[in-house]
Amino acid sequence: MNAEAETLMAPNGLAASFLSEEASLAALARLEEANVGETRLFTPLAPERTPKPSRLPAVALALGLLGAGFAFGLQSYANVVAYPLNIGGRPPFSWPSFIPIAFEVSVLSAVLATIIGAGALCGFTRYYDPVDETRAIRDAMIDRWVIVVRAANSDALARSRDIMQDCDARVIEEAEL
Amino acid sequence: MGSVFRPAANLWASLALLLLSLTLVAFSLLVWFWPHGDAARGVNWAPAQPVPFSHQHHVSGLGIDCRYCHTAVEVSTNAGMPPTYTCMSCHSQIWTNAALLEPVRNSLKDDRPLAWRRITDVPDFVYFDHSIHIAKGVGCSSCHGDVADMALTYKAKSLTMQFCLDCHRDPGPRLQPKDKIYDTRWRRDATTPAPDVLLAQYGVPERNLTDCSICHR
Amino acid sequence: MTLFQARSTLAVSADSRRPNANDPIVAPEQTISTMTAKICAPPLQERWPLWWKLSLGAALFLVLILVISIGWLFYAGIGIWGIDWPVVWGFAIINYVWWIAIASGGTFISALFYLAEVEWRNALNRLAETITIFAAACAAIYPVLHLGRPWLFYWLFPYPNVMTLWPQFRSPLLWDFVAILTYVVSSILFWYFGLVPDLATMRDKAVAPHKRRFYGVLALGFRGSESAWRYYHVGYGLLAALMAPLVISVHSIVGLDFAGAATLGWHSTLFPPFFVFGALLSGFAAVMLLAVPARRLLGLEDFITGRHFDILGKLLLTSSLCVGYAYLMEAFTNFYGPDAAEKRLFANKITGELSPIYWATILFNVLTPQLMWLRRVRLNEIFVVLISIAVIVGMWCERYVIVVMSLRRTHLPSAWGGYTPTIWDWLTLFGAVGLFIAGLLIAIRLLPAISMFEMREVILRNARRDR
Amino acid sequence: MSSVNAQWRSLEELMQDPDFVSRVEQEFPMLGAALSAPRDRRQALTLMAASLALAGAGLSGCDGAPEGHLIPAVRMPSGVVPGMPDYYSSAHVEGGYAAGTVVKHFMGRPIKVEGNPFHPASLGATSPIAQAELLDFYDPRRAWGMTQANLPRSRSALEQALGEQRDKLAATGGAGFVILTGASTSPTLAAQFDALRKSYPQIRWLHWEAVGRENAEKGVALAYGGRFELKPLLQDADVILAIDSDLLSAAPGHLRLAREFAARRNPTRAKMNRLYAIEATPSLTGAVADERFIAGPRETRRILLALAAALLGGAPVEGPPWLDRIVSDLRANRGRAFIHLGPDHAPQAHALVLAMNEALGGRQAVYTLLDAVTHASSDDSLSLASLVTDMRAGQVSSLLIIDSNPVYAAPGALNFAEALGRVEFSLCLSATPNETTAAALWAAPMIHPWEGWSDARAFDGTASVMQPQALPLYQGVEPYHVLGLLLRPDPPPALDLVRQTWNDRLGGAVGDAWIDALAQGVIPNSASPVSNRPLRDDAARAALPEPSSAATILLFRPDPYLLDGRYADNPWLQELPRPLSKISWGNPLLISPRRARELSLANGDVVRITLDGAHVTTPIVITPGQSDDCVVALLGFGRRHAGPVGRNIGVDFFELMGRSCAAPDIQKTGATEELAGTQHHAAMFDESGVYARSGALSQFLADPGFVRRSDEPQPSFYEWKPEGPAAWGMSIDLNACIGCGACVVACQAENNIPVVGKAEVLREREMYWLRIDRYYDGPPESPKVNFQPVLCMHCEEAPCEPVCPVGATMHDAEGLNVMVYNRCIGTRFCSNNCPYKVRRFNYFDFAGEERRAIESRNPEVTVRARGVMEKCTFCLQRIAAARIVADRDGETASAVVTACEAACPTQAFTFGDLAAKGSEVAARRAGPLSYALLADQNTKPRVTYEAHIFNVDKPEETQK
Repeated sequence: MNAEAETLMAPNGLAASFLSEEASLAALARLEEANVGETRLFTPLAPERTPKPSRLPAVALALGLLGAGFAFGLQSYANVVAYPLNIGGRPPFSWPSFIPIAFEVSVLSAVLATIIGAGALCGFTRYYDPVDETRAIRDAMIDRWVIVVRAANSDALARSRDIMQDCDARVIEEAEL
Repeated sequence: MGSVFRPAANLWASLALLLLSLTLVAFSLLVWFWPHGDAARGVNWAPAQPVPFSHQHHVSGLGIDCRYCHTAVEVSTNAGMPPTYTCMSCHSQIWTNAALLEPVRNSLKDDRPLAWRRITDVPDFVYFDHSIHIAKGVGCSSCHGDVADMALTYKAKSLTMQFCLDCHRDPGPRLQPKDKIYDTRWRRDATTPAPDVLLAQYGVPERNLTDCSICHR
Repeated sequence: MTLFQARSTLAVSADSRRPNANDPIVAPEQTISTMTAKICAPPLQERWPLWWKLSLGAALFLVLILVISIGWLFYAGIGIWGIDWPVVWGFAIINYVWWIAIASGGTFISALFYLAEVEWRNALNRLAETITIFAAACAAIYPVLHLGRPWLFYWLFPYPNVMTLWPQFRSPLLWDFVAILTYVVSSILFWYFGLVPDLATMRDKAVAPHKRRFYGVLALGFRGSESAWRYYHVGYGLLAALMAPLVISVHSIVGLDFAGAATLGWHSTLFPPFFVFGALLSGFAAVMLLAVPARRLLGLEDFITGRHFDILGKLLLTSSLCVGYAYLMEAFTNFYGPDAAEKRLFANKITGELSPIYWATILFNVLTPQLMWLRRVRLNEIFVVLISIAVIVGMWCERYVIVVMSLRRTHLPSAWGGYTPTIWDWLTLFGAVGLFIAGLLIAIRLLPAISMFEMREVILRNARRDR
Repeated sequence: MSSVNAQWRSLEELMQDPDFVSRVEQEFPMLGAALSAPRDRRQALTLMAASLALAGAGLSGCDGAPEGHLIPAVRMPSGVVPGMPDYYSSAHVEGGYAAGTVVKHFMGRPIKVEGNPFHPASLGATSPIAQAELLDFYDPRRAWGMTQANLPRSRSALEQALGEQRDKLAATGGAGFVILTGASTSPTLAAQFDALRKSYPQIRWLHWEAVGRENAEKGVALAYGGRFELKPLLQDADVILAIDSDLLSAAPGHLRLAREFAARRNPTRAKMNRLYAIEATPSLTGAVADERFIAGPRETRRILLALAAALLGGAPVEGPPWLDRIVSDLRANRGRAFIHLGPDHAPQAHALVLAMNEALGGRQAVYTLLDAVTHASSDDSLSLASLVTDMRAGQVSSLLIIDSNPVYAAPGALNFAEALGRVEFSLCLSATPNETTAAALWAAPMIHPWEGWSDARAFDGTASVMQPQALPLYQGVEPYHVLGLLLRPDPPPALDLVRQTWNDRLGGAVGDAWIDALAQGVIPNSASPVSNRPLRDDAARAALPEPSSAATILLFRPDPYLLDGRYADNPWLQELPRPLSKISWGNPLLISPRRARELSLANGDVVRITLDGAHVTTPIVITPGQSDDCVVALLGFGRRHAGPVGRNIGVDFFELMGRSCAAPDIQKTGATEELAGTQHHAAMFDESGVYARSGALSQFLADPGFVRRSDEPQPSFYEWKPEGPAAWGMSIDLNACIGCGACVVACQAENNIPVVGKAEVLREREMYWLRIDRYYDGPPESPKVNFQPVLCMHCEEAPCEPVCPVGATMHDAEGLNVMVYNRCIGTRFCSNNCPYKVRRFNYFDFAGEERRAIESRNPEVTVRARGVMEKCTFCLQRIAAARIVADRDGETASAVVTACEAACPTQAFTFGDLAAKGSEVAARRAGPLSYALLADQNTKPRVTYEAHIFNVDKPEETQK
């Protein structure tokens, strides 16, 4: 960030990196109770604390069943309605032989649903975020736990800086968010 | 240092995703619908012929029956193309020195056959028999269109497998009364007997007309 | 750096790095920082040593051969292969089944053991999944090459057409087509999804702008925010839960390609599980085989340790016992069953002119792996490599026995025939091997060889346990 | 039509080109290299195509019209309906004897040969060779020109040269002028010879066949003192003894004889006759015999003497133990017993056998004597040997060779080529260039029999007029024209000569009689009269010549399909597997299992046979059921100067002919050669019972259904009912099948089945839709043989169908297992899943590479592309035609006859509608002998077999 930018707009946020998850969580807790503003935590691995239940599995299941139904329906339609042919004397509606494809298609659609769903929820393709401008964030995916605070006001900004220091943050830097 | 990407990157990414999904949709629609269109099948295609023969003039104008030239249509797989001799049976009397007919006269003179461009064709692995269709009440126009109205003969139907099957699956409504088989202008109207009546009349066989072996050998 | 160390260690003090039974899953001195640094180093390296360049060159040469033989195949027709009458299936099918089985290893390790929440798997799943996608890619080539009129393969898709025709959904080949499609697509997505956090790490580790941008694009803007992690976690677990049954079904269906036919030697309900066993065996063998050089050449001794070899060895042994059971049952059902022709065929398998291939199968797939009972063998990299190779060759022989030897002896003696592969058969086989190796080499050149974010979990968990 | 026009034009253009012939010649030297290359035949056929291109742009351009054009005729020939076939009668002549045929045309192009039901020697059946005649007609190698000393000359030059000969003849009265031609029954030709003799008393002619029947003829002469024809009447023969006999495969009228024989073979339909065979090497006759005994030449002589002693009286001669049973059987069936001796035995032996037949009192009942049908040479003293002596002595100044190839087919000892060099004027007429045309001074292309008028007589004398099937494709000259030129400068056209011959019978002008004769293909009651000439007393007294005392005797037999090599250029006949060895594209030396063991030889080992200094090297094939006293050489291969197809294929054994009867020296060379066999497994023993089922008559009488006892009915998930108006099915009578292979070639011709060539046969990729499986049963030394034609079984629950991922094969309503070629993507799963392995795959573009004149293909059948599976369709095109006629004209469908059924001389095939009332096929299916192949597979095949019953009391008796 160059000097002009510095002077142009006052920094309204803080990014601080911690050495351990415990430290970061402690800091986070205090920040929240101090209610300094919106806080975000960035971690190099999935956080330990148990994730809240998600609707994603339900969606995947639904699409899986949908895919299965579609596949089975298509096969039945093709053999019974569209062009019934005498294949080795087998009945047109040979449902047992329709099952494998139905299963595979259901798995495929469930997988696609999961990827798209999870991708969307994880914010994939969100290539730019203001926090990227901070130096600290660049360690988040390596070995640091990074907390980013969007302070409500300059006073909150100051308070959060203190909290961070107490929780022995390694790096504390200001940022516009 | 700063961020890897500019803020605009998010917009570009979304656009890229959008474009990708759109192309996918467009492609599938193309695969689905294009082959069914006339363009893909060269419908209305009317190539230049050695002689610009007009069915309109000969059939509508002079009222010559299809069978006068296409002699074999009732007895053979082929309808039969008229030998030069047939043309000359009239044109030795009339239009005897019309420039248009030069190729015909030469053909007879040098004993070289005329080479007409084929317009209505099915692949070699399809075995179509004219006689049985005529015998069972399928009129010329069903596949050749309103030839009597063609100044220059053009391809009137798609002749896809689907086209054949549409009729083989449900011949009734497409059958024509015996006396109208060669009338390419014929349309179903109030006076036309009901499909099942015609089916019975022609005794369209109970055999399964959608069997592959009906057309493919 | 690492690479050059790795090379020197190979030369000088291999002992310190020799696998040991009571190795921890990851060396205690490793912290998440050192680990990340070590794993990220090779891909970010500017210049790679000679061994990599040479082997890539060799692999690409094989790929060239593959391209040429495919070109000639399409031009001249599949008559250039050794297939004849009645042996109308040959190398294409053998190789296909062989590759798809090798591919399975990755999915088993990364999906099944993820669900089982075993720690050691975190060091191997990246390698295993990479093996999976390239092996699956090789496998996917053959069904198309196998066709008499390959340019019409799209007729296997159910798409609306002017012939108003649909695929014949009763055919196991069609099931197989769909299964492979699903498997390849899902494997690639699973692999990539698992890569995203590490790509983010690479992006942030990288210094050169073009590398940051390269990994940045691939990382899809993942920055490890808490919410992102949460959904990522759910998604990954879900994928794992889908992949596990998928891989089982894929190999059952490959088995049905044969069992679904009335052909002698194929028509057996044993086949689906039999093929899953075979897939396990060759899958584990492949992972084990490649774990050794990866560990040595990329200096991953701290992460792929004796424990891993110990466990993999036991797995290999188990699956080889399963396969052995299948062989036993095949023999039993043949002689217990009523079909004289089946008996005649099996007798020919074990005593006929091609019986060496059958016995090679038994030797490589059942007997050799028994050495894994010995811990010393499990921990000896030389043995591990040799046994894995033996198994992989043995599995190829098994497919040769199933495909060729069964078709040679059909119901009617008058239709019995022989089979002699041509040079083109062999070239298409080796060419694909080149494709596989080239893929792996390029992958390790660009991507972290070990899933770092999952490694971090292990390291931290260990750290906590120590405290 | 137009393309045919184009062809003539381009040909005439070519003929102007002086070095055209040498260009054609150049095509062939390349062949040696081509043939040794891996994909040899494929290249060979391409070369053939190259010469084809030389022969006429029309052919290589194939469909004649530019793509996507309609080319109507300028004047439509009357009677030709575009798109519908026409049929014209003709005849196939073999060794002079005619068998009537009907040629099927499309738009004036011959596409298929059928038998002529009105003709006594055909009865509607054809031999494989007659079917293959089609390819000879279209053979591009017929496009060559007159040559003098192998340099191209014009037609007028030849006529001038013949004019000089005419003057010479007039001067010399014919002295020193010899005409050499094959055996002939043509009255018109005879008339022309007589005319020549009238003008030039000294002129001589010789009817000579490389593999002829003069032994039999001389034998008859010995026995009855005159030229007569022996006509067996097998339908009334209860006991037949065949000694080294070719009764069912090559004897005059063999098609009819096979029919009569087979009519008495199925115990469910007739009282079985009994056939004993005594032979040195297995023949078709021996293969179908109830009891077959192996005897080498020496032993056979002793057997003949013993038989004679037993039947004609005289000092008893010690014969083999089993002979007594035969003798008593013959005696017991006096008047209904018949003995037939093969053409390789000496005249005296034939005379002896004729005497025995008289003694058995079967004359008029089981055989009759007719006035001779074939023509005699100008004088009895004249033989090929004497001719060659005369040629050497310079007593032959002019030699006219018509349709004969002595330079190749004369016994090597005679060295005919060298003698030919001594002849001042020699002219050889031949359809295609061959060894003799190359050696003769003058050579001229002869028209194909389908291109001109002629006539020929059947084995019983019934005459047929052979009409042209097409205008000459190439510049052939008619033999009649050449002979005519020897009489006068402006000879009458052949049509007039033929008319003249039949003037009195049919009337000179074109009348109904003439038309009918052409339409029917036979001239009513023209058979030769039955002779009452009594047996000469000394018939039986002639001493039988001592056969060689050598340990191993080298026997010569004609190849069943190439005969004396005249068909070596015919790909269909080259590739057709030989009935017993199942080997195509070659003639390995036949050797008995024990001999092979002694010489430690395996199939394909190459040996060097030396006889009087002459030697050949040849691979061997071990032949179960052959005598240890002999090795057998098949003639007709190893053509040095043939087309791309036949040249250098196999070994020329004529080289060793006519040498002393010393034992040939057989040395293993250590080399081996792959034999292009189509049945790849080592001969199967004792397994065949399951597949080609057989049993003894006694078993049948005790328990008619015994062959089926083993198959218990199988339950099925699916009960499939044919909903269509017809339910097509076929029943194959294994009692009738003699394995001749006519059905295979007929199928090939009808269904455009490509030839794949030796290299691909070696790769096991032959394309036959219908194959004849040969099973051996019993000890290798003397096994029982079972033939079994196998084609698509059209299973009601076809295993091939459910496994096809694109539904390229499925059932139609009439129960046909249909294959839609254009839907096939070539996964080949159907073939895996077919228990009968009747599906064939186009590994290469076989049909395309064949480059066979497209005019010769059947336009009613799709020509299959590369990468496509194909198989028998029950001749769907014929079914469809009948179906359309029935639906269109409201008649009931005329009986559909498949190509194999039509060609089969013994009516082993019965095809028809199982649902129809009183259908023959349904009846046969219901018969006690009927069984399904691989019934345990429960595929419900629409093809069933009738088990093979041997007329013996104990099953093992058939194995001697």
